[in-house]
Amino acid sequence: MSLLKIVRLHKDFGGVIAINALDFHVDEGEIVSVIGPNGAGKTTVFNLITGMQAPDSGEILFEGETIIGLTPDVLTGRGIARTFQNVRVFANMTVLENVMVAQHCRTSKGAVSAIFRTAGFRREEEEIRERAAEVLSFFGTRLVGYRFDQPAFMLSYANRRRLEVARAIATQPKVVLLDEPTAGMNPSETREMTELIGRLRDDRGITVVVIEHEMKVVRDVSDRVVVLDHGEQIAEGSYEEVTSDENVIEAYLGRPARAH
Amino acid sequence: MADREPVLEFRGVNTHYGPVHILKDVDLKVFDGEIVCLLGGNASGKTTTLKAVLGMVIPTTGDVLLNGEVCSDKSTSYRVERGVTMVPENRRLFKRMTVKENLEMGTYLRTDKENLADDLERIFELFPLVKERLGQKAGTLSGGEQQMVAVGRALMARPKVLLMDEPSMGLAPVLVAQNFEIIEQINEAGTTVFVVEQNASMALSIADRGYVLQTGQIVLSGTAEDLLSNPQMRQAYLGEVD
Amino acid sequence: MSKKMKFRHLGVLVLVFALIAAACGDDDTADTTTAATTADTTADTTADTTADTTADTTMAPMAFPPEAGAWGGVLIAAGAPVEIRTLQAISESVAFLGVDQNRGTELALEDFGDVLGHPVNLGTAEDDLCLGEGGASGATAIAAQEGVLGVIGTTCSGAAFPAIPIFHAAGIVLISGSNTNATLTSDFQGNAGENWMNNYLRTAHNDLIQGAAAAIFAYDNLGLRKMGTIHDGDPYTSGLAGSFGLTFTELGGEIVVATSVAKEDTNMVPVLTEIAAGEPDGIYFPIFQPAGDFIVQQVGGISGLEDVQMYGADGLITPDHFSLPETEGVYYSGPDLGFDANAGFTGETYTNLVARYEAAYGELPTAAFHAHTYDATMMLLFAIESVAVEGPDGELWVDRLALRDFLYNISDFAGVTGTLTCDEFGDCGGNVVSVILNLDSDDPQAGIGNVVFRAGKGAGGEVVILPLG
Amino acid sequence: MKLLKLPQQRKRRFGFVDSFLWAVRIGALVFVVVGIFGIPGVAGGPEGSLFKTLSGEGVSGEAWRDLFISGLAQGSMYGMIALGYSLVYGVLGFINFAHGEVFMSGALVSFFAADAFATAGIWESQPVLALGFTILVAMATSTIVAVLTERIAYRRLRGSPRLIPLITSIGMSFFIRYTFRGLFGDSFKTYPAAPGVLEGRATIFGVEILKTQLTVIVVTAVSMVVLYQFVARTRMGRAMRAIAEDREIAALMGVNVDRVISLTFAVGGAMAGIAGVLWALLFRQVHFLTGFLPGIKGFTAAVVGGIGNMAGAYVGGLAIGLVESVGPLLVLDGWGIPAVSQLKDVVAFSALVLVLIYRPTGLLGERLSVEERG
Amino acid sequence: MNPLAATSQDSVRSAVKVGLLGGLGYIFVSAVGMVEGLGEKNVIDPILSLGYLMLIWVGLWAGHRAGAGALPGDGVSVVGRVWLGIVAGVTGGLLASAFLIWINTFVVREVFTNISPALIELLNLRQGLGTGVAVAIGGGALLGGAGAAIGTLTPLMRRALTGSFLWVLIVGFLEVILSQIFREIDLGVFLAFLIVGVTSWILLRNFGDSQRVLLGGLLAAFVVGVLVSQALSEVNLGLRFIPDFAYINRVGGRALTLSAAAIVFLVAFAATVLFDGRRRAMRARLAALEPAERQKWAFGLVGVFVGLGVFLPMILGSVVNELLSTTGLFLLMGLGLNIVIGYAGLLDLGYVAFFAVGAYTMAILTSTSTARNWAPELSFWEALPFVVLAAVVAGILVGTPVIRMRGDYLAIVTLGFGEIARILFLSEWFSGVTGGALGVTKIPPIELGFYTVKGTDTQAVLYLVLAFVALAAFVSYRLQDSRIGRSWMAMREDEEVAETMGVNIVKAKLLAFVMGAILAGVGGALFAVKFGTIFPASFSIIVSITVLVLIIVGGMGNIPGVAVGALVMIGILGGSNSSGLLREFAEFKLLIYGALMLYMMLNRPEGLLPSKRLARELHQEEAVQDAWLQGEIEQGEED
Repeated sequence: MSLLKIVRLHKDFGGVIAINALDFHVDEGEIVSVIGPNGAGKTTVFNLITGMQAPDSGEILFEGETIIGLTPDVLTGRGIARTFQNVRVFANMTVLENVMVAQHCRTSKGAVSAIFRTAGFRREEEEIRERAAEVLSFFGTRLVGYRFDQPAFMLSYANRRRLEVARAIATQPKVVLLDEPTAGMNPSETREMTELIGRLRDDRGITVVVIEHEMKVVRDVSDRVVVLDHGEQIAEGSYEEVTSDENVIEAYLGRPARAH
Repeated sequence: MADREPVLEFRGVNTHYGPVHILKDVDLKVFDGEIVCLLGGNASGKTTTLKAVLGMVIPTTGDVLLNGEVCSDKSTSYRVERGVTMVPENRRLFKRMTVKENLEMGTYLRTDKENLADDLERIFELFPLVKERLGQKAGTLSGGEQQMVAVGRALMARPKVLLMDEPSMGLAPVLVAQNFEIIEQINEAGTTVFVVEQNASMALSIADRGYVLQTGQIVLSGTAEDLLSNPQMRQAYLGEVD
Repeated sequence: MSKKMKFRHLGVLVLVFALIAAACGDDDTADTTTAATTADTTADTTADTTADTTADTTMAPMAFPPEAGAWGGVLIAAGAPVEIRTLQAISESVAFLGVDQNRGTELALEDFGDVLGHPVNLGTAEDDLCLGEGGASGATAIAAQEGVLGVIGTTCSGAAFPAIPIFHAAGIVLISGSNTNATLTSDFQGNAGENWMNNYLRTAHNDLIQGAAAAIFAYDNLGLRKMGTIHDGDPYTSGLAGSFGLTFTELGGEIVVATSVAKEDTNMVPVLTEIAAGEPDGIYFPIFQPAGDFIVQQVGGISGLEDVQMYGADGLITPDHFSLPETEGVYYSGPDLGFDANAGFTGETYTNLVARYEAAYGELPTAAFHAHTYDATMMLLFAIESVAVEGPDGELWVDRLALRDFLYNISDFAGVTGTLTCDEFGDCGGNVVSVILNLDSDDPQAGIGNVVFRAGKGAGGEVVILPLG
Repeated sequence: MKLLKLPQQRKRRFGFVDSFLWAVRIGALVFVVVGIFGIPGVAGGPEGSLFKTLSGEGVSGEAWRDLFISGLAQGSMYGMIALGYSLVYGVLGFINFAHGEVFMSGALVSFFAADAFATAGIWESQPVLALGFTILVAMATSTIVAVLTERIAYRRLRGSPRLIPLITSIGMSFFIRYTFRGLFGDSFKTYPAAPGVLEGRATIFGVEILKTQLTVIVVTAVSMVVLYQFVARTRMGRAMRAIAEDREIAALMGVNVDRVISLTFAVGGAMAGIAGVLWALLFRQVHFLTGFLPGIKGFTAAVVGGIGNMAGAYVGGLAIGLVESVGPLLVLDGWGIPAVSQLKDVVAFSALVLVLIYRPTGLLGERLSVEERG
Repeated sequence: MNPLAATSQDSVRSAVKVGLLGGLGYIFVSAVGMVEGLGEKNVIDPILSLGYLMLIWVGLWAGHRAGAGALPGDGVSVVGRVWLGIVAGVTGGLLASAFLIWINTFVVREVFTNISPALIELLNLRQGLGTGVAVAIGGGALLGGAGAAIGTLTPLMRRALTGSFLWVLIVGFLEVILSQIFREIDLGVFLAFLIVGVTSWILLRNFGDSQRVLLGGLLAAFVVGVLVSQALSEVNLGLRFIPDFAYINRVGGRALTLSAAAIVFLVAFAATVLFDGRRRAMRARLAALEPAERQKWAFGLVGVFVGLGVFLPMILGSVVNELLSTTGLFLLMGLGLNIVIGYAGLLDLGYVAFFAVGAYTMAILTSTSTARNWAPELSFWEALPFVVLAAVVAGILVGTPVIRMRGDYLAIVTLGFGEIARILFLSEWFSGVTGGALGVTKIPPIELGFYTVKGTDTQAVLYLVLAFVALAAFVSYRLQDSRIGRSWMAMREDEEVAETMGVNIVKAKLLAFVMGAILAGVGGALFAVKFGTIFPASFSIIVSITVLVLIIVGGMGNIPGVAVGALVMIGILGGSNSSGLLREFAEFKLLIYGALMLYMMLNRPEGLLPSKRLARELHQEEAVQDAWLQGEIEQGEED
């Protein structure tokens, strides 16, 4: 059964069609790349899946149930997490706090227990802290130690991207949607991130959907590639299949020589 | 080449951001008719260099020269008037204005209103699609179209030097390719282009010469061919593992 | 004593230092300031004497000072001033009321002169802000100062509520020239008001009188049968409009619309239209400036209200308002101001007082209550003088309870506002209300003096109509 | 169908907030409709203001007309003030709370000009000249105050978190207000009555209108059209819009950002200055607190119309003016609520809340600056 | 030799500029009426009135700025700097003279009401225009020079000099309060203070490591202190000779005598010079401690301060107590608004509505006035749960419609709600319940069982208010550092992202509104009891703004910051509806308010006592620079 299934999804913005009769699915344990020209509706698909926008018609099924109309926080609770194209970490919160917040829907203690600092509350705080530290250690030494208490705005660009991924993982998702995780990274950082995406699935069993422009990354991580153009799916298949598809070359890749 | 006057020149430019020394003794020259690229990773000082060209950052020491004139502490508009303009990263059109108004914004400082129609024609020649979209709000255009308008807007200023900030950043391969084609076209039409880019292989494929910036210093420079074959370059910036 | 001597020596030493400091400043500054005020001489003497006499009191062996009453007493050293204070609304939009009253107090001080050879000190004027908060904090600040015998204030009844108990706890009497809220004293039927305390008195009238008298005039004299009323959300205007309505209805009239504006309102068309819908014969609007100005200015433009009789109240009895052409033909109820010929305690006539007011402050009185406050101050000073016991060395002893009792028993006290007699709940004012008619906006003073109706309090608390003049 | 769709509103499962908002929407609608028409046939229930008018006991037809027109006049001035908020918000992305004081400054200072004209008799003999000059004085004062405000306080705060300029503008508002109080005193300045030519009523399309109100409506409408043309057509106007969208890129086009932002404040100030004189013409009393409430209403109007949107400011101003003039009698009176005029601000602010619940970006939609888009 | 020769033209030019500004300052304080308005209040008798002080201040400031404005490269000497100060002073004096000549020649009072004959007299020193001009220029030069000279002193001397001068002013200014304190202080409190102070000093020195001993000892000392203070509360300490000596009583107000002023100055000066080194050493030693060690010390010190603080209201006298309890009420609101804005980032400008709801609920349920016989006459404690309930309902009613509104929309809508609430409380419509314009009177005092807290009993009210403030601060602290606090913070940073991280925005926002409403509501309830009467006028929009201002001036997001803000803006300056310590400035309060807000926002936007987070946020650039310098950012550029 598909973990995530999108059926005839449609969305327009004031007459401009963003997503048109889109069908695609993601199976459990897959890494799926979504590629397509700018403005093809890739990020919109993410927004629709995470409940940040509502589709005009169509259906999104997660673990076989419709999730249309659910709010993002509920969906996070169900196990969908994401990162953002333009890095949206909580800049004025510390690295650790960023990741601690992400466990909000996995924890439950309310105002009263917080005020009285009940035993349950203290235990839960301890757990949150430990889990946050654990998730951050996923990136080796890059985000640990003294960085825990550093505000996120002091991180370098690449580290902010990493923190965003860590934050997504900390929600304990079943599927994580990564929006251009390597944008703006240099070749070595890109390599590192590529490897990490693989480990997300292999070590943690998280299904991954990734939007990417860097074809090298797409090649290295994807089990399957979905190509969108003008809100429609124009091709789907393995990297090789897709990159040799005429439509894809026409709409996205351009002259083959350009795509490494 | 030495006898030619550079249209854009940095002479020992140092910039500081508070106590932080960003650009360190940067020297570079861009001659008329060239495509020159400035390569560097994140936070290498590329953006600061651009800001220094445009007068958004004033060098603490050293000079920025435009057409041989020292412009180090001149305002942005002064420099724009003297023929520098930029196509910003991510296009950044005025989305609520029409395409036409966007193009007109490019002529903000020009006084030779009589030539505007010709210039507009020139843009249409370059990008026939733009003509069709003239009355449309810029925000409604597709990514590729927006890129054309952004370049068109810059060209309307009749720049001597066109600065391109990260023309490949976050773009689909086909758009990246289109972008670099446009750059070549513009250059062929006589405009000097200064490309600031992280994607070294792409940039060097069209450039005449290149500089490599690393933590505020020029560490390599030379013709595109030289740079492409430089082993250090290949490893650090072209992403080749071996 | 030796300790004090030590201080003296030190004092001399540092005086040298201070003089050098002063010399560094401008010589002129120092000279002129001292020369211009007579304070320096008093200051010097008090500096020498205060410490001594205080020391004396603690060891005083015999009859002077006498034993203090339940509220304690105040010993005033020879030459030291008698301390009284003011607590009025002197900032923001109601400043014109409070400042006017403070001027009344200052003029009274001038007229009364020294109390048994002691000057009278007003200290820092406190601000009641026309709010409970201001009343409380001002009262606290005053009560904290030593030897304050009485306070003139407050401007607003709202400020008086929390202030009265504070003064009560300190044994200080509070006399207001402009509080009119009925619950502060009594209902005239022998029942104490809810907020009455026995340290409170006033020379202003009681709302019950004005509202009732104004209604009687409207019904009987003007022959109005259907009235609209407007207040502005202020407790004073709201209470007045309310008591007007009550009497007017009792008389057989009808309040067709009882409505209100906000103090900041400028566009009065909606409120006037609302009233016009009730087709009234007249509109009673006992509010303040500028809202009152806007109402008279805009009423002419409202269809249905062309012939309506406008009728304001004391908040608008100002030269400013009366100089608006639109106020011609408008009636105003208010405390009786027909006291031009009245002579106060010191024989000063009101006419003369106004002239001095204008000379001193560069403008005509900005409100009506300076006269009441003048009388209130006079009453207080007279009472202090009457109950004070003089000591052997020029000291004064004032028993607070005696002072209170004296004030509560004042009768037939000649004031510029008329003859004052305090009742058992502290209402001292003549409680004479008049209605005036403005006829000529070019001569606002004449308008203010044009009394067409007078009424006062009868023996049983009822309203009795008084002869004009 | 399309119209019913709420822009940018996410379609969600019907949660607490949705039920609440729908309850408010429906409740408000019922309240308004019943207030206007009453419940026919139900004796003792709300009568309905319209029904009352028809049965001859409520507000007369003429009175409705007067209310409507005075609301329009009041609203025109709100619109003029709203414009200053909207322009600044569009360009700098913060609420300039001191704008109410800019309005006040013009009204207050121009009093001295008007007073001088009145004393010299020019006010009556040359009303157009005198009025024109008075307006010029007001415009100049307000413009100077607005530009100085920007120069002294706001310029240094560009790019700081939004709360900072907001608080600064509140501080500025206090400072200007009490400086003016200190300089010119706290008495009410009574403007000379409108010159003879503006007395009484004129008839336009068969409707009688007080000439002063007509003047206000016409002058504001003309000013708005002129300003709109300026912003839409001229190079400077384009620069203003460009800065509103993306300050950095505008600078890149050679726009002198500082100068254009000053110009924006100047334009907003000038409009407020005109509004100040018109205000004085209608109400004739100005003092240092005059700016406070109109300032808040102006801002409300800007939001109701769609902040950052020039036409929206004007429309919002008219809407707020009308609602607070007509609303209390039209809706509340029908319910038999006493002293409805007292509640006109309640009606105005409730209208604001309702507009934002129905249309979260205001009547004509917002136009936000680059910071907003985040 | 021309001492200016060594200075560059730029320095001179900037000195002239500063001088002109100073001149404008002279004109400003004169024309807005400060000089005359404050002219009567003497601080030091007879040489210094507040009015002149304003002018002196302007001159010193200009000189100081001009001196400090000398370019570092100039190598300007002391003499050079003083000369620059004099240049500025003379320039300012010339401008001031022009003003003087103008107002002496023309009668401008018709327009500028505060340029009265009395002011002209004051400025001319009652000697005619010539003297006025001479003094303006001469005094300008003198003050300018002095101001610049102060700038050339060593920091210690400068601090000592200005500090001592400030002390003289403070002592002169606080005549009423200080007199009352000295007059009324009783032996019991004095001893209690002594006992707690000395005991805690000994404890901290010797048993700093053992929290248990420390706590036990402090508690014991505290209990003994309370017993002693109660036992000896009737015995006056007999310090009244101090105010009798220090102040001179003259018609127009009491002022500091010259000799007392000199003593205060000398003592303060000596104290600064003598103890400055020690204080610094202490601070350095504290800073050098291990974090755990420092925490212990901090713990101990907090204990001491609390212990001493408990006795403070017994000493401070009614005026300060009254001010502090008003401050406390605003602080309660501030803490609530701090949750709403500081933590959750919801810009609420109608916050006073909740305060009003609390006050009215308490008033209506408890009032014994006959005007409302229909209402129950509950006690404070019985009514308090209803106050909380009403606040919760109000929080939800206001919170829900605005859940989906962004920053400034939220601001105007909440502002609207605030006005709606006030007008409804005022309206005829609801006057049956709320009393309309006539308010609610006769709200009874609070029965504690063993004591009745009357509104007039400032000391008891203060204790009560402080207890509630402590509770509110405690709740705030606990919430801030919890899952909920973090979710608020995340929401403040980026609402959308917070939602995708699993934060339920609706719940989080409503909770913030409700918590804020409860704190304000309880504040309102105390307000009602304290004054015994309430009127709608107390709940105007300006209160909302005052609270907003105090948390921002104090330091948003930081509880001690909010407290400092409340102290400065309410306690010292006085709020919109209350007078502060500086009562003499009442007329210019809001002008000063405005100026202070401008100054703060332009120069110290993070507030007086900022939270680390906010300070970081506002000084991000500097933080990033530091990070770069420390190699924290790998390749480190700001882009």
